[in-house]
Amino acid sequence: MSAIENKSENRSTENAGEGVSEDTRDDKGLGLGVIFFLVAFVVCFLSGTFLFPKLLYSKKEQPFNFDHALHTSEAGDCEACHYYREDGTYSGNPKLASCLDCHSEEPLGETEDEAIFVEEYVVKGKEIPWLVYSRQPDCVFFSHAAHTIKAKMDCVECHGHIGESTVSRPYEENRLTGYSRDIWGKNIFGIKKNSWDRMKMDDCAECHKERTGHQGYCFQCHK
Amino acid sequence: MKQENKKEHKFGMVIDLDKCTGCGSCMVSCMAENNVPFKEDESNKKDSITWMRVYKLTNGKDFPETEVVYMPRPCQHCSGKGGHGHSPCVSVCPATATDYGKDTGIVSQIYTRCFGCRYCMGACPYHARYFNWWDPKWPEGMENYLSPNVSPRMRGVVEKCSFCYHRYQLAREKAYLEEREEIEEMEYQTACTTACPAGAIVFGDLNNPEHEVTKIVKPDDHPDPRNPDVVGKSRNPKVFRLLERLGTNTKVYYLSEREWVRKAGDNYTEGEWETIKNHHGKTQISHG
Amino acid sequence: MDSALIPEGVKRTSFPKFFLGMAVVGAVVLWGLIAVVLIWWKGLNQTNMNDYYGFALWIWADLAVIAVGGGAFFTGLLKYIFKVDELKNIINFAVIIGVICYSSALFILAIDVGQPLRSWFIFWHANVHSMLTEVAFCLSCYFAVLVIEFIPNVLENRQLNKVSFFHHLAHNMHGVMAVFAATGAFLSFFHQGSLGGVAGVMYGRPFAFREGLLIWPWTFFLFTWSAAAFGPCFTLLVTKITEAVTGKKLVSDKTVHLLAKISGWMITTYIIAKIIDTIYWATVTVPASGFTFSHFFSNNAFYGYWILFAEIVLCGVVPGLLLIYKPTRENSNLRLLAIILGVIGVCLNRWVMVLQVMAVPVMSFDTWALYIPSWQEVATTILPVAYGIMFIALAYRYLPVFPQEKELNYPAQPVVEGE
Amino acid sequence: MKVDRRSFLGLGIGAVAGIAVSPVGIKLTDDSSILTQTTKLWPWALDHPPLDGAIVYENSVCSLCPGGCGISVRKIDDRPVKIEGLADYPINDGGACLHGMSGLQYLYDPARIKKPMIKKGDSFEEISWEDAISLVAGKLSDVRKSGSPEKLACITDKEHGSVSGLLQHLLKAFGSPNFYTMPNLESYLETVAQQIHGNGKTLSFDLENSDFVLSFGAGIIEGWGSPVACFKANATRKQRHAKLYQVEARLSNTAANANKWIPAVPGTEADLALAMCAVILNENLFNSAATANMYAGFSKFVSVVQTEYAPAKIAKITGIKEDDIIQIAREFATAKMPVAVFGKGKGDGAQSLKEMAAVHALNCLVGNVNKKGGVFVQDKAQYLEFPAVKMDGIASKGAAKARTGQYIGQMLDAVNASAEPVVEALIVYNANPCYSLHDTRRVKQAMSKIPFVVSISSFLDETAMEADIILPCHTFLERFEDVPSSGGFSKTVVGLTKPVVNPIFDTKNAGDCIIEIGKALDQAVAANFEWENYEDCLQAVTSSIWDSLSEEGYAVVSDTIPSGSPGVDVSFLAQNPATVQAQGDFNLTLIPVDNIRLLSGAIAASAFAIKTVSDTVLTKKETVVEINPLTVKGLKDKDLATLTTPMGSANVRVHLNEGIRPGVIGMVEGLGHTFDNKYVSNKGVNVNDLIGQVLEPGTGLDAAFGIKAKISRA
Repeated sequence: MSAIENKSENRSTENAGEGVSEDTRDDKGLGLGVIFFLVAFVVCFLSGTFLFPKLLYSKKEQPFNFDHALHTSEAGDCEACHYYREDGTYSGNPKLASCLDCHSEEPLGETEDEAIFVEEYVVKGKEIPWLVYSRQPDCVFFSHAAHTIKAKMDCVECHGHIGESTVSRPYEENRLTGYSRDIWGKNIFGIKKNSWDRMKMDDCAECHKERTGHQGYCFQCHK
Repeated sequence: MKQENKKEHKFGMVIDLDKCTGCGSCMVSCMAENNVPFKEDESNKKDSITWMRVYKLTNGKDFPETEVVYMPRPCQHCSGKGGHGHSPCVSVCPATATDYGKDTGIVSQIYTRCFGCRYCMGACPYHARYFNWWDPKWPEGMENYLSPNVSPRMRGVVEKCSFCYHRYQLAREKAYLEEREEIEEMEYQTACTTACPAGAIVFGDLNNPEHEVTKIVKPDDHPDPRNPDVVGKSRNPKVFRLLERLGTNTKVYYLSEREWVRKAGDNYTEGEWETIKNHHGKTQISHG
Repeated sequence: MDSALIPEGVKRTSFPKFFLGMAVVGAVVLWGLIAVVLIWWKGLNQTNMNDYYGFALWIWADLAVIAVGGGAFFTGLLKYIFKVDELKNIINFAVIIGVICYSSALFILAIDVGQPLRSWFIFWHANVHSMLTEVAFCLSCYFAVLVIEFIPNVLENRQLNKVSFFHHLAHNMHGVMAVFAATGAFLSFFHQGSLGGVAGVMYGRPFAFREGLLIWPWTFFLFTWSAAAFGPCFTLLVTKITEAVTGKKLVSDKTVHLLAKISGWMITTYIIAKIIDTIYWATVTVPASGFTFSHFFSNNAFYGYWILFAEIVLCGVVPGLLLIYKPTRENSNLRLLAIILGVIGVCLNRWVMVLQVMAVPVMSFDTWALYIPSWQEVATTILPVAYGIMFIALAYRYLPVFPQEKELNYPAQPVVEGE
Repeated sequence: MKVDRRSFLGLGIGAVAGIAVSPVGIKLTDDSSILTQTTKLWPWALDHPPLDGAIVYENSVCSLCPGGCGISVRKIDDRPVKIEGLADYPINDGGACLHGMSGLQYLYDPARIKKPMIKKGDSFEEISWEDAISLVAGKLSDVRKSGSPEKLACITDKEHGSVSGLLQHLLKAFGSPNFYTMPNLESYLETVAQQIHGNGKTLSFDLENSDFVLSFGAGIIEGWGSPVACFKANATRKQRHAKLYQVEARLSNTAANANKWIPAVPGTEADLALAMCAVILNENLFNSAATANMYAGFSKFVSVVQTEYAPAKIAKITGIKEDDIIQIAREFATAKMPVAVFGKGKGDGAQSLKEMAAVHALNCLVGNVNKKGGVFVQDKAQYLEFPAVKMDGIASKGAAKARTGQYIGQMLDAVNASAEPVVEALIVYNANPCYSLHDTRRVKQAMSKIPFVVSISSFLDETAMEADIILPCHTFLERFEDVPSSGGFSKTVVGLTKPVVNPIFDTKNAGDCIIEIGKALDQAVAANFEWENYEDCLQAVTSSIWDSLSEEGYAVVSDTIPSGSPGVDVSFLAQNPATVQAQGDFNLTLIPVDNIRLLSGAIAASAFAIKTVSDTVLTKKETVVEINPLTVKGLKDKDLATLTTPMGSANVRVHLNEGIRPGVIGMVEGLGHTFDNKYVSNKGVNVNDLIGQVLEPGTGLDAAFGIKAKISRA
């Protein structure tokens, strides 16, 4: 490569004078360049932070509004509806049959939501297609019993204060993955303040590491 | 709170080859339990996914001295050299799609993490790992029988026997609900074990002296003086493991009264078997 | 037609002739690409691989191209670190061969995985204990280094070099090339080694398994060493072929002899180590797991002692000796024989360490697993060869690859522009 | 403001840097990582992951084979996902065979018939149930009106059970004696019991207690009898120190698992058994109390056996050494609880009465009859109480006529032999004669000669394809049915099959099909079908055990050792009936091989079961035959060969195997199906295409144990 190196060296010495004049031009250009840099930086950073999540997630409304606060005051704690089956598995969202333990074709209230519930679901005998905020990917096995019974954790630790809510917030679906926004968390940077702000694997591992001394093995949560 | 992983299990099985009839119930039970797909031609056994495969071994003698034995082969759930969890397959996976659960001794396989490099298959001398060469497809409607407890796999990933880990999970769910510390021996049994009409498979926790499998195998937890890589060698002279000498430290043991069967479990140089065959674990236990 | 792009002071063949040649090779590339599309679209069932033979033809090709591409790092190491200045005459070409080999290797890895869209999980979810992770990291990094090493040569294209920015960039990059060469050598040491480690750590496969030093089995060191030894053979062989095709002398005998001599000594020392390794493995490692040496070479239709003899004696000892002995080294026919044997030898070694490993039965009741690749596998394995030819042809035509070309071919003549 | 190159550069770098420090990169990378793991994008995954729900278990009884195992069906909400053996069930106690466990595949089988179908030309067209039933009733009425009600025939799998009972009820009311069953172990046991112990008797074997089982080819772990019960009995042998000796020309799983393999020449089992009788008699090893019971033909039997079946002579015929014959006979006679078992393979193929009687003679001689670990002679299980049939004149006249043939084979032969239709209409239920009987061409020919064939079937199998009308019925997971244990199991247990899932297609219970046909016939017949539906009928006819059936899921009809020593009549053997020879004059003998992983009866093996079949049995689309390396020179393992018998020839692969007698070719049963299920059909050849029927002189049984054959490189 030395031949080329020699050639290059020759040329750079030839052009030495030109280089100086270029430098003087650079100053002005650089100033403008910095402004452009800053503008582009700010615009891109802001759109990446604020516009991007809007594009990434689509908002979906629940079939009708569900008042958790009202239900907990009437029916009792979370387990009244989100109970364990006899075999220890967790029942998840109640089926229509559970609702009918209290509800019937006679509306229990005068809200529009109660009307939808009765007309669309109770009368037609159709299950309510709730959109589950905390639904984990299909490959995940999650034992509620291990957490709330064995480890005596409170529902709030992972689910936050949803039990006190009076309105169902819109369900945000990730357009790419199809999963709920609650998994990554509301904060697009992935920063969490509360234990229930995020539900990703790293969050599980972090808590496990802290409380059991080990982040856990694959099969503990994957199937 | 640091209690979850306090108790270490070491799940394993012993298969009585004298009882095994080669009926194939274990294979089908496994396939039905674990959503194993099937395709039009499954006669090429080198691309046919059977987590549990039943091999047919012969003693190589001429008619009418020929003898045959059937050997069911699930994943051997190797605990690796010295029993430290470095199974041949686990340590080679570049993407951490498989690990060795030190709480159970079970080697996992995470299909969504696997990207199909097949290095683990090359590393496994038991051919216990299978690759999805084709899209798994079920005839119309048949996907209705798929179980939600085991993820169906997609094309291009490796799968293998999990010792029906989901059954362990379900057993634990019940124990949690009933606020029991431990699950009972019979609460967690693999699908092949419960299916075997001959009762040839015994499954349980090799760390629990009360479990039947431990009583039969009598594993010696000290390293084998002849080969320090080997731990958990059986003290039962009728029990052997496949390729034990490689130091894979499998947790699937085999039992046979027939010497030629026990010899077929491993490789021996000429004349070596005679010197090695009576060597069983550190402490010899007299056996009726 | 394209005369403005052709380096100053050298002649190149006419464009139509060049184009025709490229079209022929391009057809082979196209055939390979069709196979690639089939494999990506329909999956690896397009190959004849199976659960016994999970590594197949193209993984061998992958290892082989990386081994023969080892000329790039070793020549770079000698030139920039050990300051063997004579090698400046062949370093450009060595780098080009390296770029071809490593891009091919990465490409093969991309078609080999069952879930290509997840192949980046090797970085995203890396398992640092896996030799393959080490391979992937070092391979990608080293490929980046090779590209950086290649850039100055590209920028020296007659037209590009007119742009003063590129001109300066090329110049400055030359200045720091030693840093990259050192990085490249370091990375190469690891990925060549970890490719050896891939086989050597498989303790479930007694044919591949080797004891070693700390976490590295002996194959780790043998692979690095053999790549350094046989890589230059391949560089010399490709140079020879290019010279034959172009009908020009491109690298001076002095440079060739020097590289051949270094290669010869490397081969000889490597083969001694390999023989020791083989003897130790055959007499200590193998019997410890109950196998006999003959088990690996009998009872099947293909693998016999011949492959061992071919790899170690015919394609190892012989080329080594031919290249260290000055009269045979400087005899162009014998030297050519030696470098051909050497290239075959290292390819055979990679074959044995990948494909024979899969073929040998381990359980006493298992049988040999032999396999014949499908056309898709053959096409995708030939693809890099055709791609390499195109790459070299383009580089040779448009870049000043061989610094000595002018002085060796047009010593007294005035500069004539190519057509 | 002058925008130059540097400004652009600044803009570019700024944009990149802005994006880089924004969460876009990390978020998109993470999402891409998840995306590539989901099933969203790619054709290579399921559209939807299986839905989760509450796990529930429902118990039922498997009726895929006569075994009658209890099953536990695991469901996720309403969706069955797994079938397993039912713990504590008196037959199988938790174990299950591979066919039962693949049961869910039958629900969604591609060959299932989704609606009633009628044949139009060469294909089938869907019709409504109403039309189908009235059409069948119309055709049957025509037969009855013609004055020859006996020209309605019926083929089913077995004689027992209420659906079979309904068919017999229908025939009787209609006026036809032509009820036929496919060959099955239960009927063979009854035939032997009837021959030796008198009418209305049947046999069973106490395998779980016997300390010496001498099996003459009975595939105790090949699916013989009640398969899982046999597996269990065999598995406890090790603890009980009980022995199993297997007489069989090839090393079957049973022979491999046995303590001794006695590879007798196929077709000489009767000779071997009688030679052993000779040894026992010569050496006074028989039980004198037992021989005192032999009221007919005993002395003649003794002299025939001693003169014609001397061990030295039989050694030459059977290929078993004289010393071995004597030794085995002694071991058998001196064992505490010996039992000799007959019924080659699964026991539902061709059998010779001479062979079965000869084997049972061993039991009678050593006297282990109605004793623990021996053979039980008892009355046929009668738990069904059908109301007496009200027959009109036509019915009485027709029913009194002679049957068209003694067994199904002769009936089909009569159809083929006659120019006039001797059978005008045929109902087939739960039987696949076009596949399972020897010489299937003959069976299909007979089917095509019968003007009106009704198939009540869940699957469009070989026989359904020959039918004129198909009434699709529920699979065992969708229906009620009583399942009596059979096939030599020592207890008599009746299980209740219950629907565990709503019918997937527009199908009916077979019992309902029959009742509806009965109701639609003329009043004289219809008067016999007053049940509302099959469930109503089932409850009525099983009223004696219904409480137990509906509460426990099963009823044990008898589980004790029958008392008394039944009389023994050996006059049949005393006549020294001729031994059946294989048809043809080639040098080799082709024998069918029963494999537990395949099914050869009414139901074909499932996709899962086929998947487990070894590559030494099926390779791609070729059946692999077993032959000893000494049998044919020049044939190599895996060679493609042509196998020729007097019935035809087929291309097969060769598996050289030391586990088979030289001169014998073993070919598996259960392959070569031709219906529309690519996972199961068009694989290999049906061995019944290559073997012809050979009637045993005097008994009329198809006793073709094999056929002469030759094989050469293709």
